[in-house]
Parts: sequence; C-alpha cells; structure tokens
Amino acid sequence: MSSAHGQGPKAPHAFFQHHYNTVEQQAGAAKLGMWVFLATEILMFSGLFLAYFIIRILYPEMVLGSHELLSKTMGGVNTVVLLFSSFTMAMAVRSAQVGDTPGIIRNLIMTIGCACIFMVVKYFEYTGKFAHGIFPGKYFDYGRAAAYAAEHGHELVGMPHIFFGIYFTMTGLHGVHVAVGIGVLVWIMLRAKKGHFGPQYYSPVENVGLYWHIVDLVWIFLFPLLYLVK
Amino acid sequence: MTTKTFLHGKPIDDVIECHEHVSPVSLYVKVLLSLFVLTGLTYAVSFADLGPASLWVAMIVAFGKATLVAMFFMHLKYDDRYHGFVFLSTIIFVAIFFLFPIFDLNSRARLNEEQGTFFRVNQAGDWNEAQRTNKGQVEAEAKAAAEAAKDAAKAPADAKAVAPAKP
Amino acid sequence: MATADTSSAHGGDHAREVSFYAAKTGLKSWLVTLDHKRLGMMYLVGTMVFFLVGGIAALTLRTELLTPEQDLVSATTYNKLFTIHGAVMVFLVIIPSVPGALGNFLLPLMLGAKDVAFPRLNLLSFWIYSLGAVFFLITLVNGSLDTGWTFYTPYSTSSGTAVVTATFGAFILGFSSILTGLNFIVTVHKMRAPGLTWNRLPLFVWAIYSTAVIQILATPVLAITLMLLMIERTLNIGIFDPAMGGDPVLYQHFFWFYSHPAVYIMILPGFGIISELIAVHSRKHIFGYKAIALSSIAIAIISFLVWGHHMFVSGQSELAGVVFSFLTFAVAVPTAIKVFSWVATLYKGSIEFNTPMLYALAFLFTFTIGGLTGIFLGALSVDVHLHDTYFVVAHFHYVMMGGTIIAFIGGIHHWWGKMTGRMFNEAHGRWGCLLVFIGFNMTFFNQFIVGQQGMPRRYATYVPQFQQQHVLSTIGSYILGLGLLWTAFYLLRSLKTGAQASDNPYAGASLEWQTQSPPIEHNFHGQPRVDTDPYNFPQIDRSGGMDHH
Amino acid sequence: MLSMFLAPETKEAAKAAVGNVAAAAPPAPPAPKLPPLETLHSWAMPTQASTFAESTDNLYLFIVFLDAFFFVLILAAMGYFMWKYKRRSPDQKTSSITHNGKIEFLWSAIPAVLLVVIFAWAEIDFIKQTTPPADAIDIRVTGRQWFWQVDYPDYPGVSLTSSTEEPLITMIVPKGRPVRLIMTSEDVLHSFYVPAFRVKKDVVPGRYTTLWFEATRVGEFNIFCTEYCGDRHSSMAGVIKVLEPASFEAALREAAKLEQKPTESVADFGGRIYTRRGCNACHTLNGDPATGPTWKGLYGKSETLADGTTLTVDDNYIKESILQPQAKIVAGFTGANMPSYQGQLDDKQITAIIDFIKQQK
Repeated sequence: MSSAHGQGPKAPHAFFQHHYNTVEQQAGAAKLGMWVFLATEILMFSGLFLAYFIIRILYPEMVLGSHELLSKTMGGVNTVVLLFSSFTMAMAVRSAQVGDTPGIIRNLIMTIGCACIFMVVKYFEYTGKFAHGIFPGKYFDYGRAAAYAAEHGHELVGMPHIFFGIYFTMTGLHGVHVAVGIGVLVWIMLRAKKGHFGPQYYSPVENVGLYWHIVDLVWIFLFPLLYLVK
Repeated sequence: MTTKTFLHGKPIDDVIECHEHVSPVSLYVKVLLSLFVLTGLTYAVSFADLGPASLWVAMIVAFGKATLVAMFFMHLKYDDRYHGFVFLSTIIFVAIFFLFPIFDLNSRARLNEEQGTFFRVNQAGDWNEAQRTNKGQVEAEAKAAAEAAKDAAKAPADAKAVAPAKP
Repeated sequence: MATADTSSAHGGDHAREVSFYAAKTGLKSWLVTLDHKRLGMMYLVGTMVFFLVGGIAALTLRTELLTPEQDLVSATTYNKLFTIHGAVMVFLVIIPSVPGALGNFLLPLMLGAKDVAFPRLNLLSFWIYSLGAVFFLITLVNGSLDTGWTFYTPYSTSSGTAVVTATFGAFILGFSSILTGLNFIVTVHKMRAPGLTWNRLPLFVWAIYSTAVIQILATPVLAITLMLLMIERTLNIGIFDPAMGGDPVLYQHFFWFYSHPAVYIMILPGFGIISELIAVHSRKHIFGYKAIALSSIAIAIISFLVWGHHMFVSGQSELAGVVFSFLTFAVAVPTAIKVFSWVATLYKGSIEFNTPMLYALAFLFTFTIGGLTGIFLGALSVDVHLHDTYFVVAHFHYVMMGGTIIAFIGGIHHWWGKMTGRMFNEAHGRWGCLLVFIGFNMTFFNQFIVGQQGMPRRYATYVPQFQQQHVLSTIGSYILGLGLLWTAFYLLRSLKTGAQASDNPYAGASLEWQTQSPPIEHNFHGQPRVDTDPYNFPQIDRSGGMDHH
Repeated sequence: MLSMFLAPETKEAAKAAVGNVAAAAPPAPPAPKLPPLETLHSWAMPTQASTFAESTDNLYLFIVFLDAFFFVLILAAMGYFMWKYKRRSPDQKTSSITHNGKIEFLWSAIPAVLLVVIFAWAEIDFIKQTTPPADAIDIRVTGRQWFWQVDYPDYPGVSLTSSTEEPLITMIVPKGRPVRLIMTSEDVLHSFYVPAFRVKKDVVPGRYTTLWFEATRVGEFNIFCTEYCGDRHSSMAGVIKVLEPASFEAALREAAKLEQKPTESVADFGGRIYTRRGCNACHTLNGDPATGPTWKGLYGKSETLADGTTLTVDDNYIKESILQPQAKIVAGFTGANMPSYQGQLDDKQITAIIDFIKQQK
C-alpha cells in the first residue's frame, strides 16, 4: 500500500510479530485470514438458508401461515439497529485509519450499544413467543399457538413446529454471533482506550469490523425471509 | 540471476501487501441512508400482495443491500481483488449447494404426487400424533392439552395420520 | 536450486544451531508451543494413536467375519465396531493426518517461512482437535455409537447410543480442520520466500493448498449439518426426521456436500506426497508440473459438484442422478492426468528403490485400482447393483488406505530424517513395505469379488458361500496389521539407535532440505531465496551443485 | 471400555461394555439361513434373473476390460521404467524432459471420451430401470426393523413377510411380467436389493420410492437390506420366488395363507405367526430383552410401565399391545417403535399368539 500513498514502508510497531518480514505482510495476512474466515461463516449459514428454502418448497402454506406470527415491527427495528451499527463500525475503522482514537472509542460504544439493543429486542421476541407455547420442535404447543394465532386473525396450517424450529435455529445462531461480536467489540474498545490503534496498526479494528458487517449481512437476508416474505 | 529483490514471489517494487483506503464520512452516510430506504422498501412491499414475485423482490432488494455493505462498509470496492474473489467464489459455492438439493426436490415431486405421500397427507394432519407415537417423550398432559385445544381451534378434521395405503 | 541464504550459496557454512527439539524443553514447551514443527509432531502422535484405535476395531470386526454366524461379538457390538472404525479413521486419522502432521511440519519449511501465518491459531487448532478426540473417547465409554460414520437420519435420531456426544466431537473436529485450512491458505499466499513464485511451489504445497480450499468451503457445511442433527435429535425440529415432517434424503445432501469433497481432503495431500517422492527418488523433473498443480485445483472445485453419486439409489430424483453421474466422470480426468504424469516421470530417470520410493510405487499400484474401480460406481446402472456392497468398501479402502495412508507412510519415511534427525533401517523399511502391500491387497481385493456377487456392507452375518473370501480378507488384515506394527516398531527404534540423518539425505531440492535435520527453531539461517523450481534434478545433478549422497 | 474391542465376549461382557444401553442390547441373532446365491464361478456375477441383468453385466464387463487394459498399460509402463531406469550408478544421467503438450492432451482426451461413452451407456440403462411400463403389476413393500412386509393390492388380503430367522418366501412374482414395487418404510432407512435382478432402491420413511423389474428365470433369489438399519440389519433378508404366470396366483394364495392346520395346536399356530409376522425381529423367547420385551415368562408377569404404574400381563393387555402398541409401554422400551397390527391379524390369530406366549415359561 505504501506505494499507493507514496510513503516508505511502515516502521515496525509494538504489535509486529517476528515471523513476518514486514508490517504490511502482517496486516495483509490478517485481512486475508479474516476474509477466508468470513467465507466459512457464509457457508455455515448457507446450510440453514437451504433448510429454510427446502421447507418452504415442501410446505409453502405452512411457512406462510406461520410467519404471520412473527412481529414485523420488532424485526424491522432490529434491522435498522443493525444497519446503523454497521455504519458506526465502518466509522470506527475510519477513525482508526486517520488516527482519531476518541473517534474509535465513541463509534465502538455506539456499535456495542446497538448490538445490545438488538439482543434486548430479540429477548422480548423470544419470550413473547414462548409465552404462547411457540417453542422449537417437539416442545411446540400446537393448542396454545393456534389459539394465539386465532386471536390475531391468522390460522396455523400443517406442521408449524418446523417453521419455528428453523426460525429459532437461524435467529439463535445469528444471536450467538451477535453475542460473540459484543465480546470482541468490547475487547478492541479496551485496546483502543490503551491507544493501541492508529494509522500504523489497526488490523484488529478492521477485522472485527469485517466480522460485524457479515453478521449484519446475514440479518439482511434473515429479516425478509423469516418476517416479511409472503 | 537478477539483482532484483523478491518478496513473496514478486519483485519488491510491485508488491502490494495491504490496500488501505480512507473513505469520506459522507460516503458512509449516503450508504447508510440508502440501506434505510431499501429496508423501508422491503417492509412496504411485504404488505402488498405480489404472490410468488414477493420472494424475488425481497431477495433482489436484500442482495442490493448486501452489495452496498460489502462494497463500501467492507471496502471490497477498494480492496485487494483477491478478497473479492474469495467472497464471490463463496457465493458461487453456496449457489452450488442450493442448486442440487432444490433441483432434486423439484424433479422428484412427480412421483410423490402420483402416490400421495406422508408429507402431503401429514401436512394437514396430526403431527402431534406422529410425535407421540414415535418419540413418547413429551409430557402426557401437554399432548392432551394440545389435542383438546386443537379440536377447539378447528384444525383440519381429516387429521388422521394415514399409513401407506394397504390393500 | 534454492539457497538458504547468500553466504551459504557462496560456500560459507553456519555454525550448527541446536534443533527445535533442544531449543526449549519441558512439557510446557510442547503444550503451548507456537512452533509449527512441534505442532506437526504432536499431530503425528495424535493421529497415530487413533490409527491404532481404529485399527484394533477393524481387526476385531474382521475376526468376527471369519465365520458367517454371529460368534465373537454381538450384532450391536459389531455395529459399534464398524462405526467406531469408520468415524475414528475418517475424522481423527485420515483428514488431519497429512495436513496436520506433514503439512504443519513441512509447509512453512517448503515456503522458506519462519512459521505459518497464524501460529497461535495453529496451536488453537491442535487443541480443538484434541478436544474433539476427547469427545470421541467419551462416546466410546458412554454407550458408544452405532449409526455408521455417516450418521444417516432417522436412524441417528432414534439410536440409543451416544449420538450427540459423537456428533459434537465431529463438529468440533470440523473447526480444527477449518482453522488449519485457513492458516495454510494465508501462509501460502503471504509467507512465500523471495523468488518462490506460484509455479516454483513444490507440488506438495499445491496439494495442501487445494486441500485447504476444500476444507474452507466444505467443512462449514458439515458443521451446520451436524448442528442441525444435534438439534433434530434433542428438539425434533423436523428438518431431517420424517416422523416430524422432515426429509431424510435432505440430510444426505447436506452430509455429502461436505463428505464427498472430504474424500479429496483426504487424498489430495497424498497426491502431493507422491509427486515429491517420485521426483526426488528418480532424480527427474516431475513430468507435467503445471498439469499436476492445476489438476489439484480442478479436483478441488469439481469435487463439489459430484456428491449425489453417493445417492443414486437413495430416492433422490433420477434426473439429479444423471447429472451427478456425468459430473462424477468429469472428476476422473484430472485424477487420470496425475497418475499418467507420475508414471511418465519415471521415464529416463535414475530410480532408487528405497523405502519411500517403494511406498510411492505401491501407491501407484493400489491407487490406480482404487481410481479405476471408481468408474464402476460412477456408472449409474452398474452402481445400482454395486451400491452399498463390499465393492464400495473395497473401492474406498483402495483409495483411502491404499492411497492416503500408503502415501502418508511413504511421506513419513521420506521426511523422517528431517523430522527426527535419525535414519531408519532401510532393510527393515523394505520388509515393512512388502508386508503392508501384500496384506493390504489380500484384505481388500477379494472384497471387490464378494461385492459384485451381492454381499452388502455393514453385515455382521452373511451367506456362507462368501466365507472363503472373508477368511482370506481376515488373514490379509492380520498381515497388514503386522506390517504396520513392524513399521511403527523400527521407526520408533530408530529414534534411539538410528544413524544421524544428514541435512539432505535424498538430495531434495525444495527449501525444507536447506536447513538442518532436525530444523532449527526459526527454520532457516537468514532469509532463503529461490531462483528455480524444486524439480530441476537433472540440471542440479549435472552441475554438481548438490551433494549426492 | 476398550475391552469391547479386545476380547471375545460373553453376553454379560457385552452388556457391561455398552453401559447405559444395556437394556436394549439384543442377543446375538442367528445367521439368516438363505439359499446360496447362484454364480457360475466363485468370482463371477450372480445369476442373471431379470431383464436388466444382462445389460448391466455387459457394461460391467466392458468396464472390467477397459480398466484391465489401462491398469496393465500403466503397470507395464511403470514396470518397464523401473527395470530400465533403475539406479545403477550414483551419477546416472537423467533426462531433462519436463512436459510434453501432445501426450498430455492425449491422455486427458482419450479417457474423457471413454468416460463419456460409459456415462451414456449407463445412463440409457438407468433410465430404463427407472421407468416402469404401464402394465406392471403393483406390489407394495414396507420396510420395518427388521423385516419386509409385502402386500399385493390386486389380491386383497394377501400379505407376506420375511423373517429374521427362517428363509421365508417374502415375495412371489410371475416370470416375464413387469412388476413395480412401491416401497416405504415405517421406521428408518432400508434398501431393497435383489442381487440376481441387479436392482436396488432405498426404502425411505415418509416417502414412496419405486423399483421395477421383469424376472426372466424361475427360481428363488435372495433379497437383502443394503441400507444400514440397526442391530439386525444383516438378518433383514428375504426370498423372492419367481414362478410361471400360470401357477403364480395359486402359489400366492397358498403362501399367504396363515391358518391353523388341522394337525396343529393353537400355540404351535401362534409360534408360526411369531416368525411369519415379524414378531421375532424384536421379541426373543430366551429371556433376553431386545428391541421389545422378551416373551419368556411374560404371561402373568407384573410389568412396570413407562408412566410408573404396574400391571399384570394378561390376555387383554397382550391384545391391546398388538393392536395399539403405544398405549401402554413397558418401562425401558419407550424408544421402540412397534407398528400396530390392527387389521393385519384377526382375533383367531391374536388368540393363537396369546396361547404361544403363555407357553413361553
């Protein structure tokens, strides 16, 4: 990159690992590693998406009937929250690039805040479902769920436990990723407070950012598929 | 032998180890606003009755949003092209993974329709029954409650698990 | 030829440094090591321990099959034995063996790097492997597993054995595989020595790289499949279990999307070893370097398009079967190219019949049989007859055991001096190879015949007329077991009594031979540079640039 | 724990080794006594007894010869090089050849063409095998752990089963008439395989799969289950009998008859039903628990049910268990999935079974 900015090669920083030859090599390896890791994340989620599509093909009416029980508003709020957190994350990386440490911290705190809001909304969504007997798989209580659906003017068709099984699995795995994301965001925020990051070295911020964006990307697909599509 | 310095298989003066690109804040803001607009669009469309097209519309919008995030927030637009290659080839392999099972499912449906399957029969049927007879793990009262409530909720009346037709 | 650094290229000699074994001592220096060489040795020990466990299971079930009746073990135990044999051999031995042991040890050396790109991730990967292994051991004591290594639903959702524990073990092992693959991809991209361009990479590196690509793209799907299976078993969400509205054939799609490419995770590193062995021991430039390198990548990609050939009779749509069959034949072509290229490498060479080369030649024999019999199984109408019979058992043992394991053993011999600093006894090695070769063929060749006559696999009892062949198979398996034990014996013995290995006992030209045996902690004195490809033996030998014995 | 691998074991040792699932550990079942598979030589394919067999075998042989040709070619080249270019002196000259575009193209293209030929041949045969003719006789096959049940929709009331212990006629088909099997499973995956016919298809729970064939030889042939289905997978075998069309119907009626013979006691008749209707797949007579409770000493015994209540096994409980197996499950057998015999056994037959159970003391 150095050539792109017309500066000389970067000087080794405090976090330079000796098995690398140059700072750029270390940063490049970290970033490529992250992208390859993201590829595995996408493929892992793709299994659940495929399961979802297969279920949709096998039981179209059941999926359409069941998805009415999900709250579009809560899903929509979460979508907006996650998109905004992606924005603040990108801003945190930018702050690191230009050496604005308070900016990194401010943006990371906003990102973490959004992630927490997301989890809180998820908590209310889940407990709201559980309260009406909507559990995954064999714990699904057809009677209470059907009564709940009837209250809201919908009708359960076929075997809704499958839809909610996949719903809880997909959003659950995504939720786990958000929780892990909160953990690593807090970690880099603490490091940012110690002043570890600047234009010379910001790989961790950038890579956590990439991870966070992929969590957002997955939700971009989950939201319409589970909550919206008719 | 040349006197050129090589690093990682390339002459050192050409080597690009790590792209850095600082995007302006205004770009990020524009991307965020577009994402919000697209989200609003899917949300609005979900209330319109588009039939089978709604899945396609939703997916196209989602792909648009994903592209925005990947290109600008994730810097793919300015990044080492190999990273984009990794990302795109992942999508291609996901497509392969999706293609064959869905193709299989669609092209074997013919036989199922001829014969009538457990699937089709069970769909309107009593999955709780199937669950009890096969697993016997759910508490008895939960099942009883489900059974009773189901009748009340007027679940399809022909809710009998139908065994394969026997002569 | 490659040089370790400029001064040694001009004949200057470094004072010998202590090897990586001696650089640090104590248990902790192993358990938390970041050194790829130590991790490679630990993988070697780990995989060999489980090779023994899987082997004992195999010999026990072969003994049961001496008679058509049920006598030595009960049917339940028999089912557990073949499941343990399969699951341990696949998940704990063959998949991690070559990349984990030889790949870790050799990849950075071959690239002229000080270590892999992410040493800490590498350590984590090893400990994840160990954790997965612990879950398998828990499975063994806690009711074992009787589903077959494929965990087909709905049997796996209803079996009374420890399916969740075993599945969780395999799930964890998947992450070890993913992280190793990730590490290797980045290492190959970013850590190559100056001058080591893509078409100067040793073919072993190409093979490990292609393997890593598959590990990255396929293993996450295994992880999600096993996760769904665990959820299905505990919560009955109804994706795979027909009693809950799921589709068991869908499970097979999920499973084979990983497990067919996994076949190439297992065999591609073996291909890489064979390319090295044949070129070095016949002092010839490998024939068709580009074709071999690119065919590895081609195999890696096409392997994702053929998984349905495991499902020709499973009830998937016939049309899908036809498509998968066609693509299956497509994957045979790059494999054929490799075999032809290896044979052509021997042409006008100077072939030395030492132990590693004997294993390479044995590989050519057994793997060719394994590959050619794959054609029967790719052909739809013939596969209908042969599917799930002993023919399949024989076929995949010829590929997995006769391919990967024989290549692995050959590779261990080839790099034994480099890894341990000692040489094994050559005569002992040749006897071992002979025993393994005879035992292997005797065990599995018969099984093609019982298979084509309709003997289904996974049978604890069988029709009496197959007994003769089964007895022969069992005797063969004892010979094979003996050969392997003998090999383990003389290799371990060489650690004490073996002659000191020179830095480059076989006059190899790739970078791993440019350092001490065993290597120093940071691999090289100074920065290695490369100005030619690693198979330029005729030129090297002619110019006398390399010591020849 | 590893002892299970190491020592020849007694039943007790097996139970100890499998720990918490000891209750479900079944006894060693006897090997199925099946008619030998007919083959011409000890290395040849089984008898050709269907219209598919010949063309499948032809393709098989074609691949055998092709493989043999290439194998010999590769080995001959390898052997010749090994002999000719063996290292005889340490400084033996080697060629500096690195590649040859022409020959590399040839050895990629020739196999590719041959493989396409094989694909097309196999594909044509496969399409034939998967398209049953319209006039085929339908037979329904149900796979269960661990026996086959075969029903003939055109002959109401005719039902045959395989047995895990005896080679029973499981299916009767006329020679020279296409037969279509419509198959499903009631529990796990099975696979219906007749080596002599070269046909095989998985039997999938929750779905129907079909298989068709036209037998060309009168005789008895083996049926195997080829998809692993649990403990007695290897005993899930049956016999398919091919008859001249003229004698087909009478033989079918005769084979399906499950009536008390004049010379037979009621309990003996019950014993016959025990093997003919697959009860023996899950219930032993020697006291060992298998998938279901043993019948030895069952009658009059006090059993604890899964819900904790106890009852005495009497005529009514046995009858109920046959007709509604899931109603009252004995503790420890909740995972077992016994199918209902409602409509498949009449009162007389049930009485005979009860008598037979009474006899097992």
